[in-house]
Amino acid sequence: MPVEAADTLESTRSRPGGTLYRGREGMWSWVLHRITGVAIFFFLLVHILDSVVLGISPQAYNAVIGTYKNPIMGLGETALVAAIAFHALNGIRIILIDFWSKGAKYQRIMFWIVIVVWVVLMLGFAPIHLMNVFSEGSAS
Amino acid sequence: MSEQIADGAVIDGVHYHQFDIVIVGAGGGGMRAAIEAGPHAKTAVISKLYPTRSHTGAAQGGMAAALSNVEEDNWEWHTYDTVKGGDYLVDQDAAEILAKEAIDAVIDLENMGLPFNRTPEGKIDQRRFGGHTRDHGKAAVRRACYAADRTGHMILQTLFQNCVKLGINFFNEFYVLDLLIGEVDGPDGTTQKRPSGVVAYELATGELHVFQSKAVIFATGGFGKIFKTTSNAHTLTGDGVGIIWRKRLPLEDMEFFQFHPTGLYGLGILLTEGARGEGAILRNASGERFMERYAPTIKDLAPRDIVARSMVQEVLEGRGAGPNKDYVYLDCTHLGAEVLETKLPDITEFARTYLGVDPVVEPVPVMPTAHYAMGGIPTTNNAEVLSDNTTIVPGLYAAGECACVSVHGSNRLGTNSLLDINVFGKRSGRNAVEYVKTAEFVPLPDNPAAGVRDMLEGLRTSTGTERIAAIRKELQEQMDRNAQVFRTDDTLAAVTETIHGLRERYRNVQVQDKGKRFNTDLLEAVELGFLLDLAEVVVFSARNRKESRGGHMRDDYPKRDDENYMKHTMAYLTGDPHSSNPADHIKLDWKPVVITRYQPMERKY
Amino acid sequence: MSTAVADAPAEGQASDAPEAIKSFVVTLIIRRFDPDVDTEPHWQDFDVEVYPTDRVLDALHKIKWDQDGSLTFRRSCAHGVCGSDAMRINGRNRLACKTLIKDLDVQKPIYVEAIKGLPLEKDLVVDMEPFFASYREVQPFLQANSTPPEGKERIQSVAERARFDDTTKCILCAACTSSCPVFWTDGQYFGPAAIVNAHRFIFDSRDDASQVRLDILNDKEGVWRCRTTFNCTDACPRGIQVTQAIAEVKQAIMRGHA
Amino acid sequence: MTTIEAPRSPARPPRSKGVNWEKWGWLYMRASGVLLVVLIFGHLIVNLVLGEGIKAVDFGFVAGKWADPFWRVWDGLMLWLALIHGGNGMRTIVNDYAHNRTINRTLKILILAAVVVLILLGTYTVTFFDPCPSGAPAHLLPDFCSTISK
Ligand SMILES: Cc1cc2nc3c(=O)[nH]c(=O)nc-3n(C[C@H](O)[C@H](O)[C@H](O)COP(=O)(O)OP(=O)(O)OC[C@H]3O[C@@H](n4cnc5c(N)ncnc54)[C@H](O)[C@@H]3O)c2cc1C
Ligand code: HEM
Ligand code: SF4
Ligand code: F3S
Ligand code: FES
Repeated sequence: MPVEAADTLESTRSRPGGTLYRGREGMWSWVLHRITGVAIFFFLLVHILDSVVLGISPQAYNAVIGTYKNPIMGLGETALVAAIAFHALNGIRIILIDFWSKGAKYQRIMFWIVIVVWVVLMLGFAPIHLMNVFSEGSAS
Repeated sequence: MSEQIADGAVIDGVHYHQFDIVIVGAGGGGMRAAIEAGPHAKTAVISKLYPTRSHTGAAQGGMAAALSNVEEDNWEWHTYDTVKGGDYLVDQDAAEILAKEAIDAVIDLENMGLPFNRTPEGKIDQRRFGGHTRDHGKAAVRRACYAADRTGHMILQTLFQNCVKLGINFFNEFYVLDLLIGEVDGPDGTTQKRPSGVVAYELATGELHVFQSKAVIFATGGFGKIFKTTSNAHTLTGDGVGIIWRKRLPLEDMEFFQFHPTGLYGLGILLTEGARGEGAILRNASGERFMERYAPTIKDLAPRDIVARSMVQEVLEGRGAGPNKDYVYLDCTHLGAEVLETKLPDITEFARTYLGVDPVVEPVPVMPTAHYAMGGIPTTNNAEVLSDNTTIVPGLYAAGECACVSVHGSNRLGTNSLLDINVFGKRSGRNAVEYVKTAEFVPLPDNPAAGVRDMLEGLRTSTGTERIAAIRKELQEQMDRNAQVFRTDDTLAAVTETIHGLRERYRNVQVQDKGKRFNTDLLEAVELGFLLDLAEVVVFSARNRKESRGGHMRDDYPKRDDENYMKHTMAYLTGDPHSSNPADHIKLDWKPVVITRYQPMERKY
Repeated sequence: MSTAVADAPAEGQASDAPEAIKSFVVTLIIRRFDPDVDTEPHWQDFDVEVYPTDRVLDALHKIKWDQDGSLTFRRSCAHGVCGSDAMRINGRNRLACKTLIKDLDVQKPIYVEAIKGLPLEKDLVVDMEPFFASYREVQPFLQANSTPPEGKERIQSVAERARFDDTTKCILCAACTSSCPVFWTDGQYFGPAAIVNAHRFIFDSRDDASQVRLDILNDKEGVWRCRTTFNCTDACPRGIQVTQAIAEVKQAIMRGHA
Repeated sequence: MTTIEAPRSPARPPRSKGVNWEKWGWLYMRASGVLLVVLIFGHLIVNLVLGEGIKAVDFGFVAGKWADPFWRVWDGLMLWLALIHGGNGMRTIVNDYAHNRTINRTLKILILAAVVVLILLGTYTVTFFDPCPSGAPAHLLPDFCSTISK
């Protein structure tokens, strides 16, 4: 082929060291699983600590749990439930991959099922929860 | 003369190693030898590729052995087919060994773990292949043992696995560039040539290594890259054969190169003959099964030279398919998806990937592709390298495609090469072990790596302007045009001129990469040197053989001429290798063919 | 029929191809590294004229042969059977010789870089030794206690042979192992390729050392590190169901036998 | 990541004998995962979805629940399973990314400490929880306290 058709561009633009690996469903589900797992873990630490306050006194506990009722925390809680829901559903997917002989074959479909079920769950949960949080407080 | 240099020493930047046996090449031939040699002698395998990258892994169809697992067969029929397939230029004693030891060779591989396809009874399954017949040509026979269409892959993997098991010493991505030969006192006061080792270039570091050894086995594979359209890997540049040539040892039957009928059109990627073994059919543009006209009895399963020639004939006579009428079809559609997916999965995928053609529903465009070098380093039946028609070089062995035993004569039968590398690979290893039991190290010459260093430094620091790729491309295109399936004195003369010109240009070749580490540019320059040398020998030998036989088809001499040419060509490098006229530095001689049982007859299929 | 595709030229045919076939220019952006001069890899652009049916390997060859001879990569067979040229093309591990230009988005530049997780040696070449070291550790060779009848094969039924067929296809290209996020983290994980090659023998009815291999893989760096991310399966040029094979090995370890 | 990946350490450290934590850990993650799905979703539904959701949660609510040993066992199980599951998960992640030996060790000790402390505290709370602590304002307590205290 004609050599002149292809001359080298010497420009060395600044680019990241390496490209991001473009994995597919399997990889991204794992990334999400990991992130949600860590998030839940840290939340759990806090959550157990606040339950421990139950043993101290009702007033103290109510003060702590009261913060959960503030709208910002409400949003945070929605996110947390979203994380738990994804982690749980994808956890089931992982378990099926591990123990069901056809699991690996259907892992991609299962990922999308996880997403769909997750969306449905969240559509069911989020409005109820947010309504509760944002409605003018009846309880306490 | 330097005395023994300790193993592991580094002198002037050159690393020294000492082994009883050094095997050059880690394809099927080299590793089969290593398995024999490793447990009994201190052995090193030096390979320019990681062993599993060797081109044995590309072999598809099968490995012949008269196991009689599915129908009656015996090794004598196999011998006959091999002799007849090779157009009677086969050394029949060697063919007999090949066919007899085939059975053990296959069983050895199975015992080593090779996952052959199985019959319903659990035995090794066998399939039909071109030129393999029952009872001296009566009908096609199922003789090829196979593992889907990845037989070579399985052989290469199995051999490598067993080398791992045995803890063989591999020197991977070490490029052997020189064979060291010393003179020692022979038995009756004569002096004798014997190998003292090899010099290798380590690709990763750019450093040189001298391997001193008592025995050297060459198993460096073929040199299909002298052609453009080829089933061979980019790395099959004939370095081993080239080294032997430059050492002024002879090469045998270099004019015989096999063109495999079914290469993917335009690409040369192989579609195994096993496809036709399973029932696929060649058709021309009008859909005619043209092989019926050329080989009425076994049709599409005629030997490769005949099929390839018939295909080119069809195209030349205007019956080719496609816009340029320059290919024919391999029709597998009637085999059904099941057979294609289970028995021929890889080639089905090749057609889909590279041509976008699905063999399940449409025929695949194919044309002959340069495939296999029948010629090479002449050896005895014990794989010992010959320095003339009868004298061996003690301690020097060759096996596999680089060698010429000659079991393939002027045309190799399909499945006989995987067999060849196993049978003669094993023999080379065995014999080398026997040899080193009593042999002494031959002293290394002074400064053993100097020659290689000069060559490499010359190339690396050259201020030349000629592109490696341009020279190589020109060579390959002209070889395809003038020295392929059909040859005449005119075309051969033309390509002789071309090669001469290219050799001149090569002296002025440019290496752009000046670095030391992983300098593949330098490597390609060296490889090109070997390609040019070998192409010259091929063409020179071809011009000299004024007859048509097997893979060598002379349009100007279309008949086989047993009277004058029933003999092997032996080519010697003499005088100044750089002289312009090949006749000034190549001397041709003849070597008789060993005929035991089968007198030459006309070949009909 | 097939002609539309078949008449597109292949490697090297460009010069004498009829005008009808359209070539076009693509930009390859290659991550380069020369150990003799560079301390860090950097990206370099090359414009190459290609045909849609060209492979990425052809494009790399055109660069090496016509533009910059120092571009370094491994290749041999050029049709996906030798395993030399695994590299990261547009962010995914593939064989350069099995990736056709037309299957990539040619409107955008094509990013090519070395596989990840193995020590970079030069341009697209990595040190394969750690990869083969893991391979060797799983004892990838037949260990049979029984001796077959002299001069005969071992009997194996068609079904037994089929049991491990998938994993016999491995060409040790390392596309899988170097796409595995767990392997990237510290390179200590055995990696999918080693497990695939263990699987090949664990489920071979002729082999008697399955237990040994299961023990080896029942290790801190063994199968349990696999997080089923499926990058390996997606990357394997031989279409091996790698994650499935790993799952089968895990099951075998739990069961206590193959 | 611009640096060149470091070579793999040449020799694998000898395999430790004894209990295979990786295998049992792996199995535990799955077994606990299945149970946690039930426990956590049950927990979430009761606490956040039914009735007035989070707004209803207060001392009285929890105390009311824990009056029934069923919910004590439920929450106790959840506590153990989730903490060990999460702790083991975190350990895996630390092993993946913390290559420095001391950092790796430290982080794992921190995780272990957190898990152990919380399990102890949490277990103590569910087990010895007194729904009707004396001296607390009655309106904060569940209704049944009034019946008991009389
Ligand atoms: C596509 C294809 C399909 C085939 N199908 C069949 C078939 O179905 N049946 C059959 O019987 N035959 C078949 N053949 C032929 C057969 O596969 C080969 O002839 C045979 O495998 C050659 O083996 P080898 O060991 O001689 O060489 P190779 O496998 O080519 O190995 C050569 C070795 O030498 C090394 N080497 C070369 N030069 C040097 C050097 N200078 N320094 C160090 N190392 C070096 C290389 O690294 C390599 O390891 C096929 C061939 C091709 C190309
Ligand atoms: C709701 C039910 C849950 C299910 C079904 C579930 C399932 C799983 C599974 C199967 C794994 C193993 C993943 C793997 O080996 O690749 C896992 C990992 C993990 N889980 Fe859960 N889990 C659940 C709840 C939780 C909770 C409550 C926490 C927090 C405390 C948590 C934190 C983690 C963490 C940190 C990991 C490690 C992630 C990784 O290694 O990538 N999980 N989970
Ligand atoms: S399993 Fe597939 S990707 Fe991995 S090394 Fe083998 S062939 Fe390559
Ligand atoms: S990419 Fe790695 S995590 Fe498992 S599924 Fe493959 S080995
Ligand atoms: S060059 Fe052989 S696999 Fe790509």
